[in-house]
Amino acid sequence: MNDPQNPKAKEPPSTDVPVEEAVAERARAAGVATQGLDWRNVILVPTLALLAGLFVGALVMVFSDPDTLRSWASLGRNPGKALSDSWTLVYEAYSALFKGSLGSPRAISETIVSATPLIFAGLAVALAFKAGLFNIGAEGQLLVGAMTSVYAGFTFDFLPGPVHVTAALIAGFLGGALWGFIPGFLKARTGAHEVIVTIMLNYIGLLFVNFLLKSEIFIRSGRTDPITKPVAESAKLPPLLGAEYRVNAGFLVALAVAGAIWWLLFRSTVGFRFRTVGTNPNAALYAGMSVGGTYILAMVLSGGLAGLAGASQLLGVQYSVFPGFSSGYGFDAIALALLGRTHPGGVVMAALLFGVLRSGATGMQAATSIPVDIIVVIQALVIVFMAAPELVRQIFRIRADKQAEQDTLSASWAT
Amino acid sequence: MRNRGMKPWLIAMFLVLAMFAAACAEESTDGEDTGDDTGTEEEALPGEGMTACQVTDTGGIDDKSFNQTAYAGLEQAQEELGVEAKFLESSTPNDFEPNINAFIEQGCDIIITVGFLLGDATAAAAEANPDQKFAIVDVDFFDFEKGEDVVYDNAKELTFQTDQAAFLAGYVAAGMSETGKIGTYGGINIPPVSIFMNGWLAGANYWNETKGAAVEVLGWDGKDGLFTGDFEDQDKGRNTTESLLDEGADVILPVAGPVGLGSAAALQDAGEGSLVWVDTDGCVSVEEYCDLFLTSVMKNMNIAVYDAIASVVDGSFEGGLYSGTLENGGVGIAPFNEFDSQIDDTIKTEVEELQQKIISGEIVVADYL
Amino acid sequence: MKVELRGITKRFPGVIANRNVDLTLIEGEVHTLLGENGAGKSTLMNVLFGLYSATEGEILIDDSPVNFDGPNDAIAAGIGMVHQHFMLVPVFTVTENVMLGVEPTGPLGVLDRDQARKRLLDLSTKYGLEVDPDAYVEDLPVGVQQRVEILKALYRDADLLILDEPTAVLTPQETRDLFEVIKTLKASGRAIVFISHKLKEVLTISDRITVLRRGEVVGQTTPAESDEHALATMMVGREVSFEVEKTPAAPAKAMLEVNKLSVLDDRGQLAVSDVSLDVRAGEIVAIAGVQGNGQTELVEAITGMRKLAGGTVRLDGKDVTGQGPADMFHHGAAHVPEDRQKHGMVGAFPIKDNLVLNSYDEKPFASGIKVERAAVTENAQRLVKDFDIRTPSIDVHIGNLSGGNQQKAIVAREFSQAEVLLIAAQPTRGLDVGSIQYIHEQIVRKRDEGCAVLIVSSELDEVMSLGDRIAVMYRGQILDVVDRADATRDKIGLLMAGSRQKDATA
Amino acid sequence: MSTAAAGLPGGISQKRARVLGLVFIALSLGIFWWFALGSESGLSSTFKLSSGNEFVTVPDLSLPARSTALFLGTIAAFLGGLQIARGFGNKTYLVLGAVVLCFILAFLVWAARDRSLNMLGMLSSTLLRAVPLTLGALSGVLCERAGVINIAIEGMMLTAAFTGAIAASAIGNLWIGLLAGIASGALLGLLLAVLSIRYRVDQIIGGTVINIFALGLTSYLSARVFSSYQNLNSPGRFSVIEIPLLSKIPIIGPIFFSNNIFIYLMYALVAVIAFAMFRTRWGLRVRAVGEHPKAADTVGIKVLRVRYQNVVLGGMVAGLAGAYFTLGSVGRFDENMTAGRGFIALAAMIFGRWHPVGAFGAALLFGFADSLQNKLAILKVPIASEFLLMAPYLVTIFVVAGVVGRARPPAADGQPYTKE
Repeated sequence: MNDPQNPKAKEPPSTDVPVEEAVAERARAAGVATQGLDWRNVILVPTLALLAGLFVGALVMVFSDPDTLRSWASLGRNPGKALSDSWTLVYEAYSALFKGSLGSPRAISETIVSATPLIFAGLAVALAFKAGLFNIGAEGQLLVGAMTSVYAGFTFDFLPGPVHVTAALIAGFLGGALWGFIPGFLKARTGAHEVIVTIMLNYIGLLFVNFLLKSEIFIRSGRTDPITKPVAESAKLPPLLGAEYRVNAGFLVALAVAGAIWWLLFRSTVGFRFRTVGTNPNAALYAGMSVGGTYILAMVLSGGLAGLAGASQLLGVQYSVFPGFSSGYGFDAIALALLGRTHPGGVVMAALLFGVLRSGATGMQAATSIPVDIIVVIQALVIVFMAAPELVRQIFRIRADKQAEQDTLSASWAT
Repeated sequence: MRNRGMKPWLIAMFLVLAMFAAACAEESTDGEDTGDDTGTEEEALPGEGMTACQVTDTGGIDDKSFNQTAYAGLEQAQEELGVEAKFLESSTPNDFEPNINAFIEQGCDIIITVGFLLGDATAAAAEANPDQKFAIVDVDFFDFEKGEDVVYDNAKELTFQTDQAAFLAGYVAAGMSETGKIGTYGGINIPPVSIFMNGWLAGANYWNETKGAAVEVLGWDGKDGLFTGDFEDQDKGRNTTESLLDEGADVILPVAGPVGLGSAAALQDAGEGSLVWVDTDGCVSVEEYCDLFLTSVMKNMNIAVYDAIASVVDGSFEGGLYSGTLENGGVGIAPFNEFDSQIDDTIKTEVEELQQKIISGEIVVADYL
Repeated sequence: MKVELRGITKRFPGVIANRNVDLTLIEGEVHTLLGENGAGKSTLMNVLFGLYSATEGEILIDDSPVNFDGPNDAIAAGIGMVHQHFMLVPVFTVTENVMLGVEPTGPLGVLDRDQARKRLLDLSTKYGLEVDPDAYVEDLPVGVQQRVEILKALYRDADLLILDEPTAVLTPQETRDLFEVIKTLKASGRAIVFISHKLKEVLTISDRITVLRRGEVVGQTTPAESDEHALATMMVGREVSFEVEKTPAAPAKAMLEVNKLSVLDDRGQLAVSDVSLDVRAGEIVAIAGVQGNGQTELVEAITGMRKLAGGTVRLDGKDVTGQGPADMFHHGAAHVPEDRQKHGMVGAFPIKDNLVLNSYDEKPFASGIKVERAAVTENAQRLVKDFDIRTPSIDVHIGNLSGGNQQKAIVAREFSQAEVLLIAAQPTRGLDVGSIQYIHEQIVRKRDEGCAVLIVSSELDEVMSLGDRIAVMYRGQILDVVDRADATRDKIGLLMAGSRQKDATA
Repeated sequence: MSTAAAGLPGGISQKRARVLGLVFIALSLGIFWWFALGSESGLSSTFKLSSGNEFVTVPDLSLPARSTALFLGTIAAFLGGLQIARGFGNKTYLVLGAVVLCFILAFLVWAARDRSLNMLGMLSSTLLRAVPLTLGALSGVLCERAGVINIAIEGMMLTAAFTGAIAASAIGNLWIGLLAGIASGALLGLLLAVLSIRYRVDQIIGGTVINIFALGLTSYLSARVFSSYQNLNSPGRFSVIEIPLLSKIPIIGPIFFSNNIFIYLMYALVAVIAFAMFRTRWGLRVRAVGEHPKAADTVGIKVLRVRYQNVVLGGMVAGLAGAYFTLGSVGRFDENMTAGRGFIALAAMIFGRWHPVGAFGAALLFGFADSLQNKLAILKVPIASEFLLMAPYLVTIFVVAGVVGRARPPAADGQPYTKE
């Protein structure tokens, strides 16, 4: 990063003053712009991004449905039919989606169940983002966390209920934290880019867990396929609405953790340090903050949160680990962090939204036979629009907000 | 500037859409005559108004093998009994439970869960919903902690003694091998997979014992062996098969659903060796590779699934174990198809005899492991 | 060749960088653009070089209008530019850098390196610009890199050569060499544009001088018709006094004692070797020197931002060797960093947070790990008032302020915290005269309060007007420390070029 | 590092050289301990080196297991000793390669003791495994040399695999499928370029988005389309092309010259890209853009155009890599069939130091690890295959962490360029 030729290094540009004056001009125009929550930034753009995502998703549905395509093919003969067929298809799909996620108590319960691990995982990525780190490794951290958690879950069964659950959650946190520590440490000590390291650790974690699943310690007795022993009853997160519904105390833990992370980020000195390191590591160095230490701490916390995602899924829903335990939560988490604007409150909202999509998609497929994968498409589109707010502004023709701060994470791999 | 910037993106998007649209539209004309003929007969069928629903494991409904065979049972029921067939694909194990629940909400008359890995989820659902009928393929509920068998009144367990049929296939393969090595690999080391491999190994061993030969089985030793790790990565199946070929195996049994298609590709490129397909007759499900299939170890899930649905329709459904065997036709080996002429009549007769001996209990597969 | 700029206006969103500028450049003439930082010199030349397109106005070459769509067109028209920050690819060889963009090629676009190398060597001999064509640029000293830049322009047959602040990185000796080259080029019939704000150089080399202020031409003159004072007045727009009003220093005990300090730079080379220096309470020690002679590393080492390779640092009698910035801060040392945007502030944070950037975890701004927001706000309100930071609110992101106000904010934070030692590196770089004066006053005030003050500046004027003692750095060493009373511009200038005291007096 | 001497440039590399020497010694000890002592004496390992199709049939190579391992261990120990004593200067990496090779050979000898191993088959499978990795890595080289990080290789490959399959099936021509795959890769390349250049979306985020999008879209469409139209998923495969004469050369022939079109395209692309990148005007300009875009701009190179062009080209190469899966390997598309190989390709690119040939070498190494794990299961070697599969990922971490010497990416890699 100290390369003098590095164009990103913020040396005073050669055309110093025009730019500076332009900036000053903008500040004047902005008037009393505050650091507080600009509604346009926080609500409008994500909402529009979601709408745009749903719209393009609808296009994909229409153009991949054979029947609707046929009516489009005969557009000349019967133009109304093509449109009404398309509308019916999309309407049915989306209404099945929302009915499947919000239409009944069970549906709502399932939505919350889907959202719970997403909250943790989204917070994990968002927290790292704030410290200037792109944690693509939530997937691996989640798995390792689930492993340590399940171990605590079936081993410490002598503990009384509440203590056991807590211990298993903490074990999950520690497992994920360990997996997060590695990229943090390597970044701090050698400058290894965390994106590469976390991608690699995802695979290493997955393979390692696959290995452990077959080991004597973990494998369920009487089974030859890789599946762990189930956690003890005392380690299960208690259901919130009775045994009939899967929604469990994990959701409350997630909300509490989100609150704690918010406080940590915006009201504590630790958060101040994270944000300083995240936006300007050079200034952090100058101000006497330990940049490396902050990277390590941020990755440990981030990994821990991802580990909690695994633990909450394990202790609240699945009760044992098996291949495919984490089905892409780590990647969803990136989407969530972006959609939630790396703000814990935003992440919770985004996770609930994704929960709606995820749990509703099953109902949608059952009712309309539109494959569930459409929601992945929608999610990806939403992130595109979130990551390129300018695109959304162009489409919807809204003014840029004055004090947007763009996180830039891509630096060279090996710096 | 503002609008010009939009263009490449939009164009990209629409090109993608247009491409798929073109591909689909073109095919839809071909598909029209086959796809649209439901509801032409107005005669009321016994299952009219009922629904049969299948939850797949992670391999997908069109896997040419496992899920597809089971679904064939549903389609047969749709055609002959008039029930409505539905399916939900599970892309990850986390989908099992929501998928089952979605069908419960939909009011399916019977939910067929396909695959060993759905065992826990199905057991839980069957216990929680005593009025909902289930059929599960490949699982015999068993409580390992208490060491006792479990039976639910509302869940039919459809299991298959595929080792019996695989035994026959292994015997033929051993007889046909020129290199003295035959191979096998699986998707995941779970009982419904390893049972094939056991039968295969036992069949070869039986050949060695009766003929005084020394045919070696690569990839399975009765406990552990060669596994690709999932039922999806066909390229890995190809890789694995190439390794088996390299080490001299010339008849290979892939027990990994669609991953086996990678084996077919490998064999075709290598121009040597033959395959034994599983679950269904390969010459029917993957016609294009028919010249590679020595035979197939058939696991007639479609029949069992159809029977289960039929029993719901006629009200005779009851929970418990169904075990497909050579005797009841639940398992079997497929015709030798294109290899028919190459196989000695003696071997063919011996296979017939072996089949009878297994049915009669004279030969027990497990004895030859 | 004659190049005319007529009525050039360049607008950036919200700001006008050039307004209605006319300029005529003719062959065989060195035409200087003089102006303060931000007067619009570079912008104007970037317009001429095709990097920016003018909002209004036209460019004429030999009386016919031209339209430059990019540097390509400008290059084709015979215009070459040596940028202030060199535009060289560090991992390429000299030859590769010189031929980039106009590569001689064989069939299939295969590079003909030999041809390029030969032409380069020819040019290098012709104009006395000695370089090794196969050396990698990153291994070359700045002076040589500048030669490569000039060769790059000559390689493209530039008839008009724009040199943007070429002397900023050169020692007086290297500057003299450069001037020789400029004279050769002039003699070969080229037109030269020389951009600078250093009045003495301008008077030495120019044939004609155009002064820009706030984007507009405010006057044109020749060295014969003008002098330093007149140029300065024109440049700033009012009478300026470069003298800082201050009383003689009253130094007390040594607050900062640096002993035999050695420091490595980012590439692992020795940037500072065996430097010893002390700064006493109540005096200003100014470190002079051409930039890149180890001043940056020295300051970073003293303030704990950079590891030491050897030596000791004592602060107020305590050994603080190897301690980090936070420790130095606790011992009462404050530091205005050289690069304010890179180190001094977090642009995306509000002013109030920037004002506690290095004390955020101290009482009263924090208790435990909780940030005391009321205290942070109170501190900001006080400093904004005391240091006259012009901002609509303390919640505005500091990145949105003007450079002068950003620097004031940093000065406010540091000066309010300095108890024992104040280090300020290039404290007025890039600022307008008003801000410069204000900051100079504050520095002197701090000295008078009894703080030990260490200033680093590559502006000789600043060093001369602020320093009570002047230390000159050259190639990582302090050649001499001179009392202000004994210092003359010549003496310091010679030291900056590396001549030892005894040679200088001889 | 408190003294100036230890910090001098020579000092650092000397220290690293020592460490490396110790690593060599450790590897040689490993060879002695595991492979020499682990092989019961008197056993020999047989390596098959012929497919029977060559001019001359190479006889099987039979080696005494223990003494071969001892021999290899001694070489490694010797090299380690030399490394500590005097170092190898700029040949260090060759020596490192040699020691690793000794270790691998010793391992194979041990694994194949009292058995036979088809060396030829393993090498040719290594090459085949390396195809998508090499092509993916070349895609990365093209993008990153121009300063755009491409972590969307995975998504591009997956999409191309899908489009290749569907187009070849629908039209019934493999070449059309290949072109469609390349075109879809180019399209995603364009998308990445537009996002990262036009909209200045963080390149890693942009790439991640494309990966998610590609996975979602291909899964959705394959579920939607292939379940009802199975004939759209039977594109067929390119058949093996035996290069006349060359394919008959013992050992080399069957490995290198008896393969399908993708392998030959891979050779060609590695050579062409390596040549073009370092010997032509185009390459010089691309590298200038990736190292110092502003400098390139001031000499009249259209920085953004070069970036667009290269990212699209990179997309096309990734598209070729993707088409390999459906049209070269298995002849059928399945959800997520690239299974993370795009990320390994990325690792190969870094391991290969952003150089086409280096990337090819790295891909071969990774391909070797991949093909080895099957062999071990067949040979019943008691090592969990998971650990073998981990090897490429671990190696990559070591590389980015600078354990084996720091890789130096293009200086402007990942940074958006704006002209103000």
